[in-house]
Amino acid sequence: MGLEIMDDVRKDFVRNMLSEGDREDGRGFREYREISLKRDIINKAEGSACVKLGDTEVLVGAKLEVGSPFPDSPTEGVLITNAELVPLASPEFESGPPNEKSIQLARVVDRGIRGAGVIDLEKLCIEEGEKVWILFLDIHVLDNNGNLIDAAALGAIAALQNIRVPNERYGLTGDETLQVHDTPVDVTMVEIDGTIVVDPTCNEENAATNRLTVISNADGSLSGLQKTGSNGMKEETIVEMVELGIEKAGEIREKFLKVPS
Amino acid sequence: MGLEIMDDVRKDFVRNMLSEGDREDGRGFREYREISLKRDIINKAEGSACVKLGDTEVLVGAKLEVGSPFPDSPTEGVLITNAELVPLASPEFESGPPNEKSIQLARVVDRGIRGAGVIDLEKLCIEEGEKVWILFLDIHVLDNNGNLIDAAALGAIAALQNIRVPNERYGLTGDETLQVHDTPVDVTMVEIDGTIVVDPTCNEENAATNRLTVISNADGSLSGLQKTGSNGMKEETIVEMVELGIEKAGEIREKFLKVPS
Amino acid sequence: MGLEIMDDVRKDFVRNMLSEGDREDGRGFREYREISLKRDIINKAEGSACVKLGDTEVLVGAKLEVGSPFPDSPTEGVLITNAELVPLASPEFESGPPNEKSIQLARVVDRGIRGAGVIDLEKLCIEEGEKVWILFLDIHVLDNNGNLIDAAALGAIAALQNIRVPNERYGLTGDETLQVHDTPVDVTMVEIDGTIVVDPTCNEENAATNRLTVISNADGSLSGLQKTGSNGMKEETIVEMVELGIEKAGEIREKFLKVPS
Amino acid sequence: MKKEGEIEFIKDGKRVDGRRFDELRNIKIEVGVLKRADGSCYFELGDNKVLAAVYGPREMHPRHAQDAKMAVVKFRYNMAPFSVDDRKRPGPDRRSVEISKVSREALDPVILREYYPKAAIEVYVEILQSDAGTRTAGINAASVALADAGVPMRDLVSSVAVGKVGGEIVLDLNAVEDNYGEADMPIAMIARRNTITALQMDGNLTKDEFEKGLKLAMKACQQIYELQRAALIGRYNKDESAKSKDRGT
Amino acid sequence: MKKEGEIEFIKDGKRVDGRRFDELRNIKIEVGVLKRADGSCYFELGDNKVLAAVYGPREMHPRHAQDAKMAVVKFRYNMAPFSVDDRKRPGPDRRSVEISKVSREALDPVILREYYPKAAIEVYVEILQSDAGTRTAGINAASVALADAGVPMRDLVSSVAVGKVGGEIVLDLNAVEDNYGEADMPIAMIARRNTITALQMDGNLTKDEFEKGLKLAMKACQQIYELQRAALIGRYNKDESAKSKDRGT
Amino acid sequence: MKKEGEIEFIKDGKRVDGRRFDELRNIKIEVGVLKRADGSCYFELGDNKVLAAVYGPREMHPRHAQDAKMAVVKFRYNMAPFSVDDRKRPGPDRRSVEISKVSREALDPVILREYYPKAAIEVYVEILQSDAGTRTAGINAASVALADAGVPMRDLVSSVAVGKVGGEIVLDLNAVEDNYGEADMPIAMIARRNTITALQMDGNLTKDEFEKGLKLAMKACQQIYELQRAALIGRYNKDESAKSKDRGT
Repeated sequence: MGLEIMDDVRKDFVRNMLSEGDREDGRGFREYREISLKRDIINKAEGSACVKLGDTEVLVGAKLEVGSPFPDSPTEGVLITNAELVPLASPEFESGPPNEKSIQLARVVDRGIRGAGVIDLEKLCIEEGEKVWILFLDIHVLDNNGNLIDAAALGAIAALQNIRVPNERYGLTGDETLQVHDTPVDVTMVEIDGTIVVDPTCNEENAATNRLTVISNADGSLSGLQKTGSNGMKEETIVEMVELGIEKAGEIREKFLKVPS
Repeated sequence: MGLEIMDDVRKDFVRNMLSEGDREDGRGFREYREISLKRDIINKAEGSACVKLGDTEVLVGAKLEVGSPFPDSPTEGVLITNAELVPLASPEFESGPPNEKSIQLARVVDRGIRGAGVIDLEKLCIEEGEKVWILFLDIHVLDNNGNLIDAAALGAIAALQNIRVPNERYGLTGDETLQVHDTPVDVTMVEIDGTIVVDPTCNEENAATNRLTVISNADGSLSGLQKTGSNGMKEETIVEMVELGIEKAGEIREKFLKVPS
Repeated sequence: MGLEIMDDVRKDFVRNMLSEGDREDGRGFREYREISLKRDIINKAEGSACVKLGDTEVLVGAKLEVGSPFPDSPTEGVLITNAELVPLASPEFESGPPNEKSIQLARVVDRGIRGAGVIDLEKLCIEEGEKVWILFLDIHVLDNNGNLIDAAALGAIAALQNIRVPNERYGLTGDETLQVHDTPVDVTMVEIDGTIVVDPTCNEENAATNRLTVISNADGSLSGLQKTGSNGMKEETIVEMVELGIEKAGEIREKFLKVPS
Repeated sequence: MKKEGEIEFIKDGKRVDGRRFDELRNIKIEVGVLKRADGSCYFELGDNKVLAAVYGPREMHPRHAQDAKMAVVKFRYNMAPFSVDDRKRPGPDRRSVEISKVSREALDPVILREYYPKAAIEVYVEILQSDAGTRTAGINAASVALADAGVPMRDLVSSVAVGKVGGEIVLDLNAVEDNYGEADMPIAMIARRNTITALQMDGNLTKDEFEKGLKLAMKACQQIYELQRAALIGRYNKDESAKSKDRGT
Repeated sequence: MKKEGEIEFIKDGKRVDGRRFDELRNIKIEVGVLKRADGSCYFELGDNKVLAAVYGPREMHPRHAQDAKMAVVKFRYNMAPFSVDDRKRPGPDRRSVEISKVSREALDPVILREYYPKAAIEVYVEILQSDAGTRTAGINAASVALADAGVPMRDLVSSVAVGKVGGEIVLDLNAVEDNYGEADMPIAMIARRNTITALQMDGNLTKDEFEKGLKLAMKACQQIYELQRAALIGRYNKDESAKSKDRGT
Repeated sequence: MKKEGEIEFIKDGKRVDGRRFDELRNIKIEVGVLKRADGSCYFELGDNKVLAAVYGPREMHPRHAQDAKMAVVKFRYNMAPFSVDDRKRPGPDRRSVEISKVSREALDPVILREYYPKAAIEVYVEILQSDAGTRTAGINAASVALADAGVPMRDLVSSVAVGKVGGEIVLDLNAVEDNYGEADMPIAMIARRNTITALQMDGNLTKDEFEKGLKLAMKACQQIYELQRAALIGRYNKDESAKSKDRGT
């Protein structure tokens, strides 16, 4: 009970600050926390990246294994995106099989990658119908202080960008870089009492009436959308968020993701 | 606690009516509820049937996939019968893996089909030791108002009767009808205070001291029996139920299952 | 609560007896309970043994199946050691998947076998990279009155010693005996208030501050160690236990395991 | 989304199944089709066949998941094994877990959850036959089943997908359009309030296409709302002898 | 049930293992063989080796599964991985779940469950070696173990299977007869009351064969009952020093 | 342990990575690296990268697992899927379950568990990159994280492995030495008390080699202890503005 009261207190705190034009960490409404991106930090992974979004920290590792294609796409490799919300990262996370939060996280990130055609799965085919590369993209959350999706998606693209395909380990010729064809960026915004703020903290997520993730590409098109939360949104708010999302994605892309030539 | 009392009240209600020669829905003791059987209603399934037994409704779908035979029967296809008691169908059903009720339902239906030699599994062999048809028979309960076994078993035979083997989808020649060699019918009876009634409702199942399912074939022979419930039965009662089961099965077969020529 | 008090009472009882130089069953501190070992008692198993250690009873069965080798050891068969703490064997055991107790039991026994090179896994290769023998060693605990590890490990070696490889069942030529190259023996000791006793009963295990299993081979070398329990130990105690473990292992080996020539 | 390639999605201004760009598939709604459930609805959308049942408000298990302030809505989207081309293994997979979450959140805004603190309102959707659009059909069915169960609601929720095929923004994708088209965007809304309660998109759309699609979907939700409403009215005008209201039996 | 074919089941009026049609396999019963269990029994039926243990009455977990009026009986039939030709993966499969249910219902009628409201009486059967008939051996063993545990019972339950092989109705099928015969029908009964507490059949039988088989099984249950009774009497006449009754240790 | 064979483990008195027999790999310790956890530590041991977090003391769930006399320590050792050469499937396997048990028992002796009856103290160790010795790195990290969380402790626990390669007893095996060496023996100890809290061994050692290895490991634990202590002192001397102590946020 005591905990529930604290929950309400924190929500009110966030709302009151916003109504006075302020956020709990002093940011502007459309300002991201400081972003830090480190690549290639796990030498056991074929590609990896660690993203800090303020105090939120997410590690993404990519592994490649040789396996069988799906029967209905014999000429394509397989991309499997997985997220683990390990209890190390938050007092609210529990050990156990994937739940709806970790599944949604993985699927939204995955959707952006597919929608933007980041990876040409046909390039991951080794032998039609027999052998293909299975690309595992594992999102490992280390510290959850809000907005996991944006951190995970940025880490995912960065990890994909530094993959070397380990052909030689599997007796194939010559390791090679994986080609990355686009750089989708996820931008998550919440609506709190009619105000839109980007890159929400945990407290802002809890206080939010709505949350929308907008995934957009280098050319400004969309490769994914996901609304979450138990409230309705107006058309105008959504359209505004989509515009804002595309704009912020451009800033992040510019700064952290070299556009593939 | 309130619920338990209601349970007792309902049991007493059923017993009192029976002692006066009556059933809650006005049927005779040896009378089935109205049966409706619709075939071929799911176009994604290779065979399907929907059975209504009064307000009980069960949907059965058959799917065929190409797979490997069991090592100890390299010349035989595989029949897998599965039942899902989805929570949509009853306030007592819960989400989750199969429990003893759904397993028993699937296994009793399966046993009748095997005992009667309904399917010649050797006919489902494509290439000895390598490729066979896996026939999945999925029992999907939609509304449980008692006597799921009889509804499911009738739906299973009807679904088998309209299977077309999708040879062409798997690059084999010519789709063909699956041959069905017998028409076992499950007849379930309960004993309530010494009275035998067929096709029990949920309330009758709960009030029953005993339940027996008698599975019999076109030639009047038995292809399965299953007693359930935590009370003992007399030999005479069982023998009487077996006779009655064979008789009722004949009536249902006559009306709903064209005897294979 | 009542149960917890009984727990304390029993611990005090054990401690008081030990402080007077006595054990609950009258044994000397370095004395095993009566050991009985029966071999080849399950004819469905390729090898089996039943060990009684006083009232503790463990059945070990070995099964051989043809399967695929691990990709990184294409010329080796596979040894899988598994333990089931079935609820039949103790009021404290529960149905369900392996827990940390059963996993530790299996892994400690397994480690001794591997460390001592009991089985030459290369001998279990049938066809390099394709077909090998999978050797399942299943520890089935029947009655837990303490010191399961020693009973299970003795049963495991005895079961391995009477394996016949069922070549003919798999169309290979001539059944043959599996060669067993060493006879590791597990000796478990506990420390209770500074006193070391071997082969602890359940009550002694519960009263113990520490437990150490010492696995040693025919040549007196060690092939495994495992400390369990939530207390620290002094170096001297460990060294003393290791010496004592080697000594007791020799006695058991002499009596129950014919040394391979 | 995937390989467009050879398929000729648009011919003479019509789609592969002959529909106009802004045309829904056939919809059939039956209310109160199940006896045991407190409310139920059978919904057909083209070749999709979907059944929804509602139980509750009733006691929430497990207790530690109760909400002291309002009812918890449980939503389970489940595909029958025979509802798809390749048999689906029973039990939840990642896709159905996500759809269940999105669908629950689509309905939450209209349910007067605060009337039933600590309770559970359980919504079960079974996909009996699938042909693209099952999640929208499920939300539509569930919304009607909630009303049939007498769960107090602010309004109905209506749902439909739009997408892009052959370069055109079209309404309510069928299976071919969904599998080989360029984008799919399901939405749910409270039609009478123009309030969007679910929005997902995958594939690729320009911002303008997105806005065009959103408007198209919102308009179609109004149509669906009218059908849902008509089905509920039909249900309560008809003689109810077929379905006894004493749920205790 | 399966392919009969070549096997010559009956030769000179005898079965493949030399038994008469109405002859049981060898039975060996030992009572109180386990120290930790409150009651236990080792049962051999031909090549079947079965162990049963009983715990309780004790507190029922989880609490919501308690019955306010009577004890709940839990029954777990489990095969050791090495008990069969091809290693059995540990853990319950569909077959063992069904056998556990049927076995529990076979024993329920004789246990005075109403003496222990809210309690659990737990019965564990381990199949150490299997050769057809394990469920009947398990019920026989469990019945004796319940008596050994001092659980109040109306009477013992005895169990056996009959079947059809080579056209004949025979008692207590062995593995060859079970695998390649035409029908298998396990029953359980309270022998002294001629009350049947379990009945299953699979394969194919005419009504007359069924009735003949039922009588054959019922007669054999009387024999088994006498052996169970003798084992229990032997147990309590013998000096019990070997098994201390203070279960607390 | 496995096939030694061709590898030349020792050359000119040095090991494959140039270390002396009694030389540790590089160690890097960072304290308080996570915001949400009550205490945390990042630990590098050669190429091993390990993160530990501590939560609690807080309420123990489920309740029936509470200990009325003292806090229960939960320990979960988990490998990230990308931490090893072949991707590790998420979720606990048998190896990680055993390591979690051994690690918990290594730490139990120093935690003043009796201060917090009924509570849980939760320790989570994530292996981000693995190169032999992860369990010892995890125990070292967890010990520091417990101190960082302010959990009352008698002292720190330090951990290291010794092993046998090329016939020599060496300290702190790397991956090649671990995979192809003759023995591996991880220990944990309360360095300042010379008290051993964890001890495992696999492979093959003579009694003398064991004793030599034990002494070598104990000595190295003293070194590690000094590094752990220095990291904790560094942490508390530094301006703590970077990590607000109000955990409620």
